[in-house]
Amino acid sequence: MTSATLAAPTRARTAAWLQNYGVYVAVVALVVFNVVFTENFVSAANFRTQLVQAAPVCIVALGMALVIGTEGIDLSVGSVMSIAAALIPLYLGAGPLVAVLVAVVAGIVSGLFSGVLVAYLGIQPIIATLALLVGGRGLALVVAHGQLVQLHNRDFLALGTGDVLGIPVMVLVAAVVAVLAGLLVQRTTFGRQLVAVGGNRAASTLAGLPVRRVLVGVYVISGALAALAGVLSTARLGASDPNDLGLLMELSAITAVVVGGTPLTGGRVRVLGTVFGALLMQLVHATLIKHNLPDSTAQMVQAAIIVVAVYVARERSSR
Amino acid sequence: MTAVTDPGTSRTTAPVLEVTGVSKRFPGTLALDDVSFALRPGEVHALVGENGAGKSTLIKVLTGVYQPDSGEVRHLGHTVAFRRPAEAQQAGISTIYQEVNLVPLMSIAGNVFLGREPRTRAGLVDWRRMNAEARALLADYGITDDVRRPLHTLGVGAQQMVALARAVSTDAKVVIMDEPTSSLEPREVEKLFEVLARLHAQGIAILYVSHRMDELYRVCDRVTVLRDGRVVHSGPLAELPRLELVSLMLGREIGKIREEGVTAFGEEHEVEREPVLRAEKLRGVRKLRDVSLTIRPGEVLGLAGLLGSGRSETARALVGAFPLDGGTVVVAGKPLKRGRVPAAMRAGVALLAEDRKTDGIIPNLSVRENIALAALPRLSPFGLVSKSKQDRIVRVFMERLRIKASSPDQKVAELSGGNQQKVLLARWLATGPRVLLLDEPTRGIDVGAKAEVQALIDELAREGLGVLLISSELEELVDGADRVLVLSDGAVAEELTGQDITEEKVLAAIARGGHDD
Amino acid sequence: MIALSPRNAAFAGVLQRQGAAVVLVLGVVISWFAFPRFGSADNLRDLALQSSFLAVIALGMTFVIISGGIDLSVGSVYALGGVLAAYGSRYGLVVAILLPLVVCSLIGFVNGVLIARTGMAPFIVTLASLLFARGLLLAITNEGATTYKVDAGSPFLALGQGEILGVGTPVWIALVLFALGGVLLRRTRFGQAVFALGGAEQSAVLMGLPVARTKITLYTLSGGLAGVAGLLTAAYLQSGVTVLGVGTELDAISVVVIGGTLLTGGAGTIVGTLVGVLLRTLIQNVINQVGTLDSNYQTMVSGAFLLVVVVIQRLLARRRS
Amino acid sequence: ACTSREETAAPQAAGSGPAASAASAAPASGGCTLAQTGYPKVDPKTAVIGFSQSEKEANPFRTAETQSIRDEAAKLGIPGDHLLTTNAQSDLNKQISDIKSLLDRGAQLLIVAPLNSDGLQPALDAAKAKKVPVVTIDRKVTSQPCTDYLTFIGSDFVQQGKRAAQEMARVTGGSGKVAILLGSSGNNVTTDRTQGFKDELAKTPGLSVVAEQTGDFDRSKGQSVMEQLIQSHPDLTAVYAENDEMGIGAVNALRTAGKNPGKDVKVVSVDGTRNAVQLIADGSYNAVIESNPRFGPLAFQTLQQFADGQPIPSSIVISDDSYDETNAAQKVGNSY
Ligand SMILES: Nc1ncnc2c1ncn2[C@@H]1O[C@H](COP(=O)(O)OP(=O)(O)OP(=O)(O)O)[C@@H](O)[C@H]1O
Ligand SMILES: Nc1ncnc2c1ncn2[C@@H]1O[C@H](COP(=O)(O)OP(=O)(O)OP(=O)(O)O)[C@@H](O)[C@H]1O
Ligand SMILES: [Mg+2]
Ligand SMILES: [Mg+2]
Repeated sequence: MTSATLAAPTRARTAAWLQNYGVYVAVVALVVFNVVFTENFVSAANFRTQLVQAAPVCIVALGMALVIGTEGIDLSVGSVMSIAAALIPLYLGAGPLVAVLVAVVAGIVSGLFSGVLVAYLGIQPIIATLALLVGGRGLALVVAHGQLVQLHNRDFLALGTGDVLGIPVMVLVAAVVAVLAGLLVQRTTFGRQLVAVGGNRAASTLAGLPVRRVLVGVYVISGALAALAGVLSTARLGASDPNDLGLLMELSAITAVVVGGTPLTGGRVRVLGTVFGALLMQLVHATLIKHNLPDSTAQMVQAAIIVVAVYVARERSSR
Repeated sequence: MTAVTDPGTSRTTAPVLEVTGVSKRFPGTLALDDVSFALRPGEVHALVGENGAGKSTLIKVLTGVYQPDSGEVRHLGHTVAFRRPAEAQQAGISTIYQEVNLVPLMSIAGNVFLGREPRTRAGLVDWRRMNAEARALLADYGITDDVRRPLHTLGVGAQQMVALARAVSTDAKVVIMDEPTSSLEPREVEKLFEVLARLHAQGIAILYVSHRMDELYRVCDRVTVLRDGRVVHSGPLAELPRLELVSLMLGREIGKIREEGVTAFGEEHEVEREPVLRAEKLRGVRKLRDVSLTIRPGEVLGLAGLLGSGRSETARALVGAFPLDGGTVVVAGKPLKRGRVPAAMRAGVALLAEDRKTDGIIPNLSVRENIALAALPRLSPFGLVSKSKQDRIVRVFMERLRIKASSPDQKVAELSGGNQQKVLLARWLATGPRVLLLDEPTRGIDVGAKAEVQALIDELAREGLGVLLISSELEELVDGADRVLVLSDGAVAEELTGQDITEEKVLAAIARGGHDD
Repeated sequence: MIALSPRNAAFAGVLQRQGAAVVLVLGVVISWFAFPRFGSADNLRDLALQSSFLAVIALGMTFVIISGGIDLSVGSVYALGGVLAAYGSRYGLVVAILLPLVVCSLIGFVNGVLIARTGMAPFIVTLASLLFARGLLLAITNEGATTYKVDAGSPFLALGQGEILGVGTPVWIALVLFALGGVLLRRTRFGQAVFALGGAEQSAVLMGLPVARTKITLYTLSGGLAGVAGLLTAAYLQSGVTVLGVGTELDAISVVVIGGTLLTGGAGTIVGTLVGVLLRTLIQNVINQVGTLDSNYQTMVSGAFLLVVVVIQRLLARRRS
Repeated sequence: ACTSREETAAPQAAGSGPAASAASAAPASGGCTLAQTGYPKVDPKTAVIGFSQSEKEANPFRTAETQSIRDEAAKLGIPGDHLLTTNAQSDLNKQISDIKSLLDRGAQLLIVAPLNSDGLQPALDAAKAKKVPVVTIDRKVTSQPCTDYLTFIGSDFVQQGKRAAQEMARVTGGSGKVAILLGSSGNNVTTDRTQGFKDELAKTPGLSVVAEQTGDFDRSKGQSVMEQLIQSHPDLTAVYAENDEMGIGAVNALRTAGKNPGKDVKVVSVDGTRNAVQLIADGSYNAVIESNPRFGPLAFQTLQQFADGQPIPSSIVISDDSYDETNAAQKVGNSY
């Protein structure tokens, strides 16, 4: 065999390795960079802050990853968060549990709505959820009379600020969601069917998979997780702020998913990659703030990082 | 057609297209291993080999779809490195790739002329001329549909003819055809051969891939045999006995290959009286007109007809994958809910679809997952996937069907066409069906695998499965089926049984159906 | 299901293909009678003018979406184009036009190269350039603190504020661009390649189409048109406003889709997009004419409207097939 | 319906505080008069009046602003169908068409809350062509007063920044490290409040700005940014937030980090919303510079004066109050 044929596989292997592990490498690299160049980076409190801030994006992104796995997209997540936020104060009087349940149910209903539009009416995911993105926030504001409401229920606020065994509740919730998502994708028929539907919908239909049910299920999960993220963010904020909560969340979540190596073309879901994608974007954000870069530079740097990360993680055609 | 190449002249004429020492590696496979091969002007050169031997890969290397890892490609004596198919086409190499590669939503005429649309003096696309030219061109290939209709409204076979028309209508010096007849039916195959003869007369070099032996001997001058990515033979075809060619392809001794006839089907089956599936007056939105049929356990029911006669539509309707205006399907006494594939599947009806690329494989899933897909709920207690149960079944079927993959974890997209087909067959067998609807099951499968699949169909019927076999290869129907329904224009035109099932009678029935109305 | 008579089927076909147009005509007729001021020449002229900027952006988006792609960067690029035009206007008309055109096309070009040559998803590439263009805009405006004004006497203003036959120049420019766009899409090989790309990219490659070149051209076109919209806006507003264009990409996408272009690519029309833009403007105008709607309800109504149009279109399409 | 709110969180009614009033007596001469403009005399009490709001009424400032216009119209006995309102939903192009459509629908007087200082020229031109006087409120436009628009009524944002810096110097005792939570990038309010603050702060050498990051006028973004800053600048002693929402976000962040807002780290912001003023009263916040949204009375009064032929100054800067530990408790009712 010639040296060319030997060299090619090595390069291919490096590329394939990067494609699989690039996002972890990037997170580690960024941590190392910060440890060296950022003052006061190495502290428990700081890591805690980063994890807490990444948690809502991470939760939403996990739902988004499932949707993207079916070759869909869910633009409505930010608005669902805002609907959840709007509902919380209305039901907090009946106790935090009721309020949280109501919010999550609202998320499920939103997901059901998008899911039915996509699965049964055959409307493009991007446009079905775009309608909810536009209308959903309006709905939330109508429900809340456009008002920000300060919350005082301690038990509820503890969701945002409390700890369990020294781990912030928000981080714990995100971790549980991640583990469940991982199991769902790898170990359940639903998960495998989801990936198959994303890989080839026509073939999945002919293979007798419950394609519509899978699609609706995926949007319901995404809606529920978005609502959950909305609840947690509201608790952390100490106020229900339907006007601003979750703005542009869809883009952050999609970025986390794609940077984490899940292709937008569906047929594949990388759960751990998504978690690290969210962490990576959080760290980038933190680094830019800590180095006090102006908004202009910050946005351009983020753009560059997204491009590089996705470039490395992209699916290569075998040429 | 006879071999016209004179050995004396062919030595002096430089090859139009030539590769030397080409290797191409994919993750897990060495698809081409030091391949050297030459295509001379004016010859029809057969490229044969088992599924996965590397034929399509070689074609893709020749035409710039893939870059070889080593070795070189020469065109008219000059070393070339086509970086994309466009460059090969500019150099006068026109290719019909294995899977139909056209644009479904675009008009038929648009597809024929895509990239080289006739233009007005102002440089704008001249639609009127384009449609007129396309109409004239396609009429030669027996396609008389409105050329302004989107391509996807044609059946697969007709699409293949469009692709052929497109490839041939460029003034190419070399035409490469990767299994052009696999979705054609006898009449269309004859059309194709007429075209081939014309090209041959014009001195155009043709590289021809097919798994159908008779075709090769009819049209080809020379043959190159690939096995496991290596060239094992290259030479004039007429001198090579058929048996020896097969043995070269399969890499087995001639003695071990029993020549049993063209197909591997056995004797008649023992058929039960009570049908397992009974369809009454199926009426489709598009085509079907009151199709009724029954399938009995242990029986192979053949379905014959012209392109677009409604065979595929019938099969899809039976599994509920096709909207129906009326009709009922009863399986084992229970009527199926219309339009629900899962219900049909639960009742034990499975369809191996015609187009494996769009309706069959899930490309980015592994061989294992593709096989287990339909049986997944059964293999997964409480909706939790059990890998061991999966593996057991996957192993059984990979062995039984001799699926060639580097491992069950290989992506199914990386398999050769024939092996993909076997994976799909395995998918259905894994569900343990009562009725198997096979729409062109041996399309694009090599001789070895084809015999295996045919023997398998036989065996399945013997085990008591009801089988519906759709095939455009008459001998397959004649040898394999216990009963043949001839469809014409969406309706059952004739039913042939027992001794009546001969090629002549089936052809005659098809012809009658086609001309009656 | 009721079988459609051929005549009904043909009608449903028209509805499906021209669903948005039918809604538009109905909307206009109803508004004409319901709101006395709606049909005034001033109002109509203003509707046209107001539609023209988004129309130009949506034109580029139509090409991109037909090719099976998407361009999220247009909103930021639009704003950037406006700022660059206003900045350039102090160096004369030529600079005012060329500067935004070149820079915005360049951003589109880079999008195209990244998409065509690396196989990255258009969604994510253009999402990155959405951020990039906004960042660049902030960088050249001193974090948004500086707003470049166009001098009152500048000939550049005529592009935005001038009128020809009583109709604003931007409207004419948009119409001309749409006409050119229609020819480009329907009557050139490039246009055919765009359709082919959206319908079946792999086939397009194997059929020997210049796929990469087509994609690069597409995104360059989209960026350039967003730049044109930006410069027209700058001429109209007399300044390079920094707060423009947030969410404009979503507006553009929705009008293209309302206009009947398939988001999966491979099918679509330029006229449909024009109808989509007009429909959007009409809805805004109607909401204003009603006048009593709480602003939060307005958002809800826009979302619901988008949904209704898309669902109707989809149902009609299904009936037809 | 069947909801159950938290008892403590009763939504407050907006618009209970004092209306904006002009800071300085209008100069008698040099103002803009009806005669000068050649506009027809239109009595606001009987005219059709158009109001163009810039953003959704989903934050206290906008809610109070719109409410104040409506209340004043009602008070003057203007019939409901004579007050036309539109909302630009933060889209500048939409605001222009909104204003034009108001004119089309017969508005004879216009009150505009501009989305941006620049870019409304076409709308103003349309009003000028129809001889309709325009009063801009809360944000000044960079066009010609008296010719392009009648006058501007509102706060001086630069001044607000300066006053915030003065408060900052006072509450910190003149030394410390300050972080700035900026408003949205590209917004004139952000620019002005930053410039005023920094210019004034430079006069206190003991105070230095260690970080300035955008919080987009949004509470949760303010909170996240502040959380980051607390980690990277543990020695931070003060925060200037360019609106109350971000200030409250900062307070949240400080609390979760175990710090004592208002004491360990001083917090100063601009706006005067109920929540922020209440925090001052509770001792967790240090000062708020008011930005009064209640323009209704002053706007109508100005239009009346113009109709009466009185000269109108080119800009009417209102007097903004300020809240600090000494007055927050009494004045909390004035906040919005
Ligand atoms: N894109 C790819 N990635 C990885 N492996 C591939 C790819 N394409 C082909 N292969 C592998 O290369 C080998 C040769 O495949 P090829 O498609 O050339 O076979 P073929 O001779 O055309 O077979 P068939 O008769 O079934 O069409 C096979 O083992 C196949 O699995
Ligand atoms: N007029 C049409 N419009 C859209 N799709 C069509 C039309 N006619 C046929 N098809 C599709 O083409 C495929 C093949 O059609 P059909 O079942 O009629 O052919 P067939 O007899 O199986 O012939 P073959 O499969 O050999 O082409 C089917 O999937 C059918 O849905
Ligand atoms: Mg092949
Ligand atoms: Mg068929």
